[in-house]
Amino acid sequence: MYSQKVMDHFTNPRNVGEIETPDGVGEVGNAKCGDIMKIYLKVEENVITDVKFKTYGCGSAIASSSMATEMIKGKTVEEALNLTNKAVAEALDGLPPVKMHCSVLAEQAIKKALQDYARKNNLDIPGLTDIEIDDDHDHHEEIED
Amino acid sequence: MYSQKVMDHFTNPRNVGEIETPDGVGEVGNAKCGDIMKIYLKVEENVITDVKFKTYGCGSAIASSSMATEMIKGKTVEEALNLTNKAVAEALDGLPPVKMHCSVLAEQAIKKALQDYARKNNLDIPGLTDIEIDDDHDHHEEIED
Amino acid sequence: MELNRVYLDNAATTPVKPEILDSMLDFYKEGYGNPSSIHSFGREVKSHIDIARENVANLLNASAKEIYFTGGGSEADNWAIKGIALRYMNQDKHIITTEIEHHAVLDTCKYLEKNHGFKVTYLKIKENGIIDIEEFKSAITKDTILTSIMFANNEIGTIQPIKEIGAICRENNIVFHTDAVQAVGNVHIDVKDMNIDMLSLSGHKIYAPKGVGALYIRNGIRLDNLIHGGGQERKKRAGTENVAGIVALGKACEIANKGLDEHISKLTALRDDLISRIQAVIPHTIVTGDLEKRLPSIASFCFKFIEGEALLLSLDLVGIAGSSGSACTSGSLDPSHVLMALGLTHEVAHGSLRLSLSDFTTKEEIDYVVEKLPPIVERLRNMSPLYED
Amino acid sequence: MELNRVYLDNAATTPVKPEILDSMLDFYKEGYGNPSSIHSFGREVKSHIDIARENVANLLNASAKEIYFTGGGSEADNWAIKGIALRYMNQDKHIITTEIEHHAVLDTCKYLEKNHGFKVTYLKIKENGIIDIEEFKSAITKDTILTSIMFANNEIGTIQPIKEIGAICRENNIVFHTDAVQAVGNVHIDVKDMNIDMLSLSGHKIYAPKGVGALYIRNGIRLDNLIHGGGQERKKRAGTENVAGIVALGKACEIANKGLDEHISKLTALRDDLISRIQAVIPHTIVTGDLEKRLPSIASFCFKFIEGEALLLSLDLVGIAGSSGSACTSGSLDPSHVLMALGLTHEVAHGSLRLSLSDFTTKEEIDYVVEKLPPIVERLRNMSPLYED
Ligand SMILES: Cc1ncc(COP(=O)(O)O)c(C=O)c1O
Ligand SMILES: Cc1ncc(COP(=O)(O)O)c(C=O)c1O
Ligand code: FES
Ligand code: FES
Repeated sequence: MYSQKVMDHFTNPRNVGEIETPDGVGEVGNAKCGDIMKIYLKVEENVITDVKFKTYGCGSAIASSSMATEMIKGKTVEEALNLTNKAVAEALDGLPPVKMHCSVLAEQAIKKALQDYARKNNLDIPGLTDIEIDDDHDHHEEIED
Repeated sequence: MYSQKVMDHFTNPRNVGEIETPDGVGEVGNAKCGDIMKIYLKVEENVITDVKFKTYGCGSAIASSSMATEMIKGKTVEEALNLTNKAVAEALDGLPPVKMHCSVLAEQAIKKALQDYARKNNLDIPGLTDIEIDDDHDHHEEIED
Repeated sequence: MELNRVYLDNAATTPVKPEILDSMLDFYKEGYGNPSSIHSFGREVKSHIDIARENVANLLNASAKEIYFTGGGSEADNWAIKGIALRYMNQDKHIITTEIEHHAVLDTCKYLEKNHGFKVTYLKIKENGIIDIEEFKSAITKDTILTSIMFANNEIGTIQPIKEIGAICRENNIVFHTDAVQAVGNVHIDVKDMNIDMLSLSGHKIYAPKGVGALYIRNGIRLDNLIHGGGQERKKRAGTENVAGIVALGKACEIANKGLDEHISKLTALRDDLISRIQAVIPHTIVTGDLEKRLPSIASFCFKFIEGEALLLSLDLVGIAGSSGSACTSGSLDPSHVLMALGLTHEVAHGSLRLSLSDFTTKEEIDYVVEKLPPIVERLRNMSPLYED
Repeated sequence: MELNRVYLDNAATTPVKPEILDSMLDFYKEGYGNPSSIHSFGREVKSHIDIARENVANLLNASAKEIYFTGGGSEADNWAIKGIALRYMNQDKHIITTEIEHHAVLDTCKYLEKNHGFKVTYLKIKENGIIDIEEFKSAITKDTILTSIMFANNEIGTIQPIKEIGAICRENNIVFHTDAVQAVGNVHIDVKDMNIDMLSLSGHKIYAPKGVGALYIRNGIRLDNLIHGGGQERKKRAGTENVAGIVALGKACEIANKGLDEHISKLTALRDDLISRIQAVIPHTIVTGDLEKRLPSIASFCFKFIEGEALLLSLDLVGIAGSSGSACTSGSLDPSHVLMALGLTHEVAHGSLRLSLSDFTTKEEIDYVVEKLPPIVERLRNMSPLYED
């Protein structure tokens, strides 16, 4: 079901944890849906120098968090802003269709953290304010014995 | 499905054929139902000296004809009259439930032949005239591939 | 020549081919879990079901997502018919079928008539066993929601004009279901070309085991579930999948697909040989059903003056397994509805014999039958009060 | 200690026992015909089906003629419920069931509500997973024709008061069906003593293969067929019999019957050991469902702050197969309806784990799980934003 990349990032997730005094924090998802992703950013001179995450969710949510944080580390705020869930999923060598939304969570958590960073610093980052965070899960059938 | 006795009487039926100048003939069943049994009797001094049958029907109808004719050969008319389908079936070591009516045919064919004999000879055999010949088949489900 | 067992009742059920049996055995072993489970045990199983689905689809020129596995041909027939009927029962209520369908179709239609107020037209067949297309056309009313006509008959092997029927149904916006349980693997089927909306098939007629089948449902056709519940078969047919059976069915379809032309030419030759030689040596013989539009696998006869069960029993004694639509095989009153629909008299219909061939059937076996059958028929005729030679 | 594979998902499906596999293999081989055929090939098969039927009946204290084979548990459930509903739909239309039924029951009831105008009462459960008998009694109306309440639940293993329910149904002239798919072979069942009118069971939960099951129908209960057609199963369930599957199911019931007391005491001990040790070493753990009125085979937990799929995946990596009612296993929104019916919060319900035991489960495997599970839970909790230690 999962690629080796997914399994690798699930078993050895990069950047797990919290940042004590973050420059931006973003949290998406909710416990009701079984997934919460929280991303902490350290930004220095428009560059993301450190990033950590905590995730409550399925294997692919954890792997997506790990991969997404890896992908924005050392990048500029604008580059991070351009990270799409597709790119995360591709970097993981793909995700099963029902699990694509887990990568969406990662994209959104990063955007939320960047919004938080922009708000705190009164920055006007082009293309940021008009992001709509859509928390909707896909609905899929319950499978049973 | 069938006992060895049934198979023996089916493969080597006794008394198959016709009698040229019979003293009594009885036919029961009809082609529509897939079974016709015809019994020919030779009677001398109230004793059945010869008996033959022809049967169009299933294996158990043929075996019943064979067994029933064996059972009345050399018997008196009254003894033959007392032959029941149960006795025929028992002599065959039993018949499957859906095939019991084949033994009924044999009983009835003999009775009809005896009736014919009695009529031809103007005899009044006690218990014979009030026999009801019931040609009904059992209805059973059609089984299919 | 003596042969131990000549099995010519393949239209009833085929033996499982060794390579098909092999393909399924693994799935009973430990470590193969429920295909809906997430762990690796379960995942592996899922992919095998997907492969099977592809193989079934390929044989019909369907796409894999149009194939739904069932517990057999009867379930597929019931699902197709009740699924449409119960879904549209508050709208229109007319169904067209034929007099010679398998009981899985016939009894389902009768049930809908009796318990749910449907009207059903049962088309007659001509004496060659095939429906009259004009009669079919004129049976169509504005209330007709479904036509269910079998691809090929199980007793006499006749093949209906499916492509024509399909075209007419499509024009008239009528859902077209065909029971192809006997046809699949024995003739070329192309659901697209033939405008088939739903098609039933069954594993145990094509060398897979009993208790597994499939319903092809054309993309876009909507019908009620027959079995509600878990999310299996994309929520259309609940129940933990008969994995081994499904894998076997897939394998069977793959094999059938590869060897179809060869299968057809080999069996057609054997069948024609059998039919013509039997006809030549046994007088008072009727070959039932069309000689051309017939499955390669089915030879069917009526021998006058004798009865089918006695015939089967005699054949069994020399190791030959066949079947008969005679009522005496089951102790019931009327011969099969198919033989009656052909317009045969009861008397003739009672003497029916079906010999059905498989990939395993050999020339030697046909020779054996041609040797053994005539004296058996002769012996029974000599016992019969109907026969005067 | 390292173990290769610890399969604790037996409530999903059991492996096939070697002796059961052996019992069925013959039936794929050549020479085993259609059980409805007259020749010797077919006759032999029939007698094996009869023996299987006896064995199933014996396990339930039913008589053989009350047992009908089906294509699995879901079909049995659908048949029982639709069979009664569609038969009496022109009279009364009220059905009672519970919130925690398997979807084979639940979705069937919903279908009848939505498409056929039935009224269905879904009984709630108490926090121990068991219905309130008084609530059941007061749900009964003069229109109630059917009660369908599961014997034991598949996710949390709780056993309902079947005998009491049966007595109440009998008093009120209501047909009582129970889905005993999980219970059969795991607890003592006596359909007579318990006043059960219909009971569903499935092969692949008791070491027989998937795709075969049975419905017990008490002598005298009348219901519509789900699958119409041929005369199999005394004309109540058409379709060529899944002979190998049926033989296997019979064998499985025979084995279960012989070893039932031993099975129960062995599994109960292992289960209790597992539950108590896990509870002792992993904080924030909830055992779902009643501790006493539960199947010997099912241990079920919720671990707070983590999510079930991640947990299953981690267990799979160390060779342990379990299952979870977490919605994330399937990418859907809500955790299973059973966990929700227990009154758990979404957050807690998402962290569910079911470990289900079989006759093959060993003390060593339990030890292995008790060793491996705590650090896995700990690791996931440490990644969770909900967890603060
Ligand atoms: C309680 C319960 N009912 C019904 C079923 C359905 O049985 P089957 O999978 O054989 O269709 C299952 C398991 O799958 C079950 O656990
Ligand atoms: C034409 C036809 N339809 C349907 C069926 C039923 O299929 P199954 O036996 O798999 O239920 C059969 C054979 O049994 C058949 O020959
Ligand atoms: S003669 Fe018809 S069943 Fe015996
Ligand atoms: S977090 Fe729920 S499916 Fe991934």
